[in-house]
Amino acid sequence: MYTQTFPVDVIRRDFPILATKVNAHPIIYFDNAATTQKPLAVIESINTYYRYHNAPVHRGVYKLAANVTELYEKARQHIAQFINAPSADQIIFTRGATEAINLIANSFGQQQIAKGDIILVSMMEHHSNIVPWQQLCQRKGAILKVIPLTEAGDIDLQAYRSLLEEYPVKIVAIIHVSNVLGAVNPIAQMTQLAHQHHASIVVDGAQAISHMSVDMQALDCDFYVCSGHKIYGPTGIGFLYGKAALLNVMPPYQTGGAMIETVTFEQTRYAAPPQRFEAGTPNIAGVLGLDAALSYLERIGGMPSIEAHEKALLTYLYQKLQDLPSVQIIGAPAYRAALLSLTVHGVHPHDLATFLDHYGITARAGHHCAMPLLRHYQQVALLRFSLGLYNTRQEIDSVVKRLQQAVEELGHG
Amino acid sequence: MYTQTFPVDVIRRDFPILATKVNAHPIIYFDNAATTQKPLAVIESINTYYRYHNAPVHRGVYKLAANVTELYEKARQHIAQFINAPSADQIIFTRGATEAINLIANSFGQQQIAKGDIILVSMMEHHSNIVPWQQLCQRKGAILKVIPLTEAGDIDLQAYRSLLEEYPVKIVAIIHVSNVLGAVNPIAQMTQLAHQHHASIVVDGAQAISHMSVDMQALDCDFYVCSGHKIYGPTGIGFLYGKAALLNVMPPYQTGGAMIETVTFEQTRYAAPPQRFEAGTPNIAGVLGLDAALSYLERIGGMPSIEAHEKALLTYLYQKLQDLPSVQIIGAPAYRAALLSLTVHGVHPHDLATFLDHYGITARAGHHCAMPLLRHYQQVALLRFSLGLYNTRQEIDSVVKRLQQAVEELGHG
Amino acid sequence: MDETLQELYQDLILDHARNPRNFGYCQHQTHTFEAYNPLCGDRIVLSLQIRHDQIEQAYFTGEGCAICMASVSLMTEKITQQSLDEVEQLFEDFINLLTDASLTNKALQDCEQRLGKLAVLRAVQAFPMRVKCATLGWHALKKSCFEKSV
Amino acid sequence: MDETLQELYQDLILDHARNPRNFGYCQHQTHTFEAYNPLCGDRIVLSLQIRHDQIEQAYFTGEGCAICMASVSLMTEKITQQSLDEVEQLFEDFINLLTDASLTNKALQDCEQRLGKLAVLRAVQAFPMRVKCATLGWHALKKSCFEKSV
Ligand SMILES: Cc1ncc(COP(=O)(O)O)c(C=O)c1O
Ligand SMILES: Cc1ncc(COP(=O)(O)O)c(C=O)c1O
Repeated sequence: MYTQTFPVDVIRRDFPILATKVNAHPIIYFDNAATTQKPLAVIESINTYYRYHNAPVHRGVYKLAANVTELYEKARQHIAQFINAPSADQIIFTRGATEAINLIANSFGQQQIAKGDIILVSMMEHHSNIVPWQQLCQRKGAILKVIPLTEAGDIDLQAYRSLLEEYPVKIVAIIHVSNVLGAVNPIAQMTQLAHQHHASIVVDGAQAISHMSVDMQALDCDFYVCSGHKIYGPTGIGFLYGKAALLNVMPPYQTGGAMIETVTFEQTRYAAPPQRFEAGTPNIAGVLGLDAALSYLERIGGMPSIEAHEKALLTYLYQKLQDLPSVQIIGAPAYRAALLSLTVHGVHPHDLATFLDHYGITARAGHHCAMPLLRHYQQVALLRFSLGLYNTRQEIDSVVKRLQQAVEELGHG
Repeated sequence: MYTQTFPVDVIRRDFPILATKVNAHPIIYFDNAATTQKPLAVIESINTYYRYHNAPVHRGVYKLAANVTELYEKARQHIAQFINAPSADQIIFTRGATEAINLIANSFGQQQIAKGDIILVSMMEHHSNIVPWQQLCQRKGAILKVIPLTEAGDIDLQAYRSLLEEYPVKIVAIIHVSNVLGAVNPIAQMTQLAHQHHASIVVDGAQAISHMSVDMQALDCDFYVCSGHKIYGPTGIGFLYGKAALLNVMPPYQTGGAMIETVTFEQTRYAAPPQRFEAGTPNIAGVLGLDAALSYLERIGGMPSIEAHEKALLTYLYQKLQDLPSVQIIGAPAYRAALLSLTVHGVHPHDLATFLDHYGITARAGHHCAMPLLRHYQQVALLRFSLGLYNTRQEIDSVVKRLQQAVEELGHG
Repeated sequence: MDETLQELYQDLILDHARNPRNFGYCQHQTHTFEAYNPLCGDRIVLSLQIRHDQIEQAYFTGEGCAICMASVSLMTEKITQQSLDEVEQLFEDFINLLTDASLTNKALQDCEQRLGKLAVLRAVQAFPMRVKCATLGWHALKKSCFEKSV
Repeated sequence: MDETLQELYQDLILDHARNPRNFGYCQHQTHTFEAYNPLCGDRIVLSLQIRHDQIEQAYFTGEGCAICMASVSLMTEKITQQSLDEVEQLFEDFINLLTDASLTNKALQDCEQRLGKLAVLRAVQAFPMRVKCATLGWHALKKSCFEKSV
């Protein structure tokens, strides 16, 4: 029983929002892929920062500033260690995954891509891993090509291999875990193939890092991006990991204070990474809160035990949903992280979401910022259940029961 | 007496950090230009958001998401009203002033500037209002020219006029209040001149908005940028104001989710402003905290009374410093917001800062991200005192006393 | 289903959502507009035949949630054979009914009377995230009648 | 001045800061390096004459705070007439003294003994934001002796 190894009932007490109600029903939060809830440890770390430590980082010789700078750089080290990056200097703070991809596309991409080059994205990308590359292609006269999916909803590795062989691919931009299908992509293998063909690989880890251990040295990818708010941390903070050899020669993205060696009106000399890529005052409270989130995850047992707990939940949810004949789960990937999307015959996902919400169940309906993928499945909207570490079997029971009720009361007679 | 109209002793209790000590000395926070301290109202608003309201904005039909979206958009309206912008759609959230300027330079600037065009910046700009324009010039083959200062440290309006007349100036990028000199620049007048010569004007208001009322319709500038953490709000949030006619036709800056109408692999259609410029999940807690900060400022009497209080403090500080023969205050601008920088004969600013810090006084020493200005004054580092709404005459007394002690104990004999 | 939800998903609405009326295109279409809600993917194409400032026929196609489909289905029934002036009044009434919480009782009654069956959609007011669904077809109507022609 | 501060700003340090020794350039300079701390603007140009793996002369110019100036002034005195091996040992000792809080008493004593007068800068350990000031000249030394030549 998962409850023995993972004390979810105790853990739930760390999340104040889980004790609130919606329409007099206890909240059941199943939109963790959009954003996760925050443990008290995170909320308190922000509170403490503003109450006792607030000061600018990397400037100011006074103690308050020195203390904050130390906390800030320790957070960077913590993140590096959490994802097994070789060095903290390879972690760059951004607002989130979206900004991180934009940074890579506009610095590394701008530097590397020339007319006629090929950039590969997959059919299951989130808009944030499509549009920046599309724009780069437009600027450079490069070409965006799409890695197709198999029938089951996995990356078609055969097709991927062919694309790499056939075309001058320079960059592969790939989602680690699909925010719609839940599919876990074989990043290590895809990286190896990309590197064999002298392509770089940028991995969107926004949905992966909260569900499993990710290891930069094992994956060997060139870039990896994450959002803090999707891993139980604050909003407005995220980071990217990059290979040192690439970061060292990349031009800055945003420019301004803190990323500079010298400025004259004629010329500016930039600092080394990571500072080069962190112009202006950063989201300090966000960085410290993210640090606290990672500490919290470690304290409750670390990613392997969270993954085991969520895997058991997902299996349970999957089985219960399969008993509902009008429910169709989208895709059947080989490995799935704890989220899935579905349609219900005869009831629109938005009506389902409103119905469920009425009973305290927060689930997302829509295109999930993955319009091309939805078009591929000939859908305009899906209902998504995405689980987090604090979800329980009882919650799944309630959700499935309400879903069934919705089918009966809103569906075709 | 300012204490009668502005109850600073009561107000100080709203700032928990002001009750802390450094080396057993009560903290005297004189680095408000770097970042301001946060009132409880701001800290609590963040706390409340994460405890009870945390959800994604602009997506999700469920109630939690709807509530947050409403709070988020109300904050935008509040900001618009605070700076008298015609419409909330003209407020775009960014990480801070630095990102806001980068956005303008990379979207508007990229669109408007052609080879041979001139961009004007002043001699007193912060790096964040130099380097993005420098980069734009490099990309476009445009030319950066510098508006010089008068002897007193004001913008040389005569020279500004000549530059506008002589050159094809397309953009003027100007600081509203200098973060080194404290000089308040005549933005309305400079805007009028720029517009007469068909140039657009971008105003860096990072140091202005916490010290005085700013009114977009009175200033009539094309863009205005601010950082939340410098106006008693959270880190990681700021905003830009832009004229609607310009924003409406500007291309996006960062791309990804939330700023999109439709995405196919061939083409993307972008949403209208402000969404077009807010890709990805925003710093929601930051936005709500900034909203709370503005409410707080209004509650304690609004900007005019804060300005009056600070003006009285500045005058007092200025007079006391003038009694110290080895202190040289940099610049003597016509109007000065509540900050100034100085040198002390025979003692390096860093040693002064360490000395003062030892007695609980946090003041900044360095180049203040304004190397060109420091070079102009033939300095490599200055000591800066920047005041906030919670500072007092007694604090000034202590600071001046300690500064005098530093001169005696560290100075030449 | 509990009460508030029941009010939203009344039989009339579910019926129109399942069996939309006037689904298709006017044979002699004079005005059309496609309205799209990027947030949820609802998409409505309105097809009108307008003659002498009167809507002779009103059809629509598209896909969307029950609220969206029922609203536009009921709308097409209502506006057929109405003058553009009447249509403009209906548009205002409908928007007010869904978004203006400060309507006087009198104004509300007038609204509801003019809107007839459409008044059932008043329940959407309690679901602010769904107002856009209910008004999507109406915005298409406004655009096609008053801002744009084929 | 209270005690911790007094330790940092000892007379020896203030004296060297006010009257830096070996200020200028070697007449027969063989190695040089300019070190710069962008945070505070401190800038040190080290000028060395090295012969047969021995530092014959050490001069410097530049500007910086008292800690920076005193450290490099004392350093130039110390390294003159030292072999490069000895200089490398001094570099390590100095860095350890300022940054390694876990040194054993014995190691500390050895460090301090080798460093002589320079050991006064140990007080900088209590001021982490000033460590860079104290070590700026030393990094220039390392660069000029071991990584770069004129
Ligand atoms: C005048 C001025 N402009 C811009 C900035 C940059 O603000 P931020 O670091 O919050 O982006 C600052 C603050 O350092 C400033 O003083
Ligand atoms: C797979 C994936 N990538 C990227 C993002 C963008 O993350 P953010 O909005 O935090 O920048 C998301 C979240 O919406 C996502 O699910």
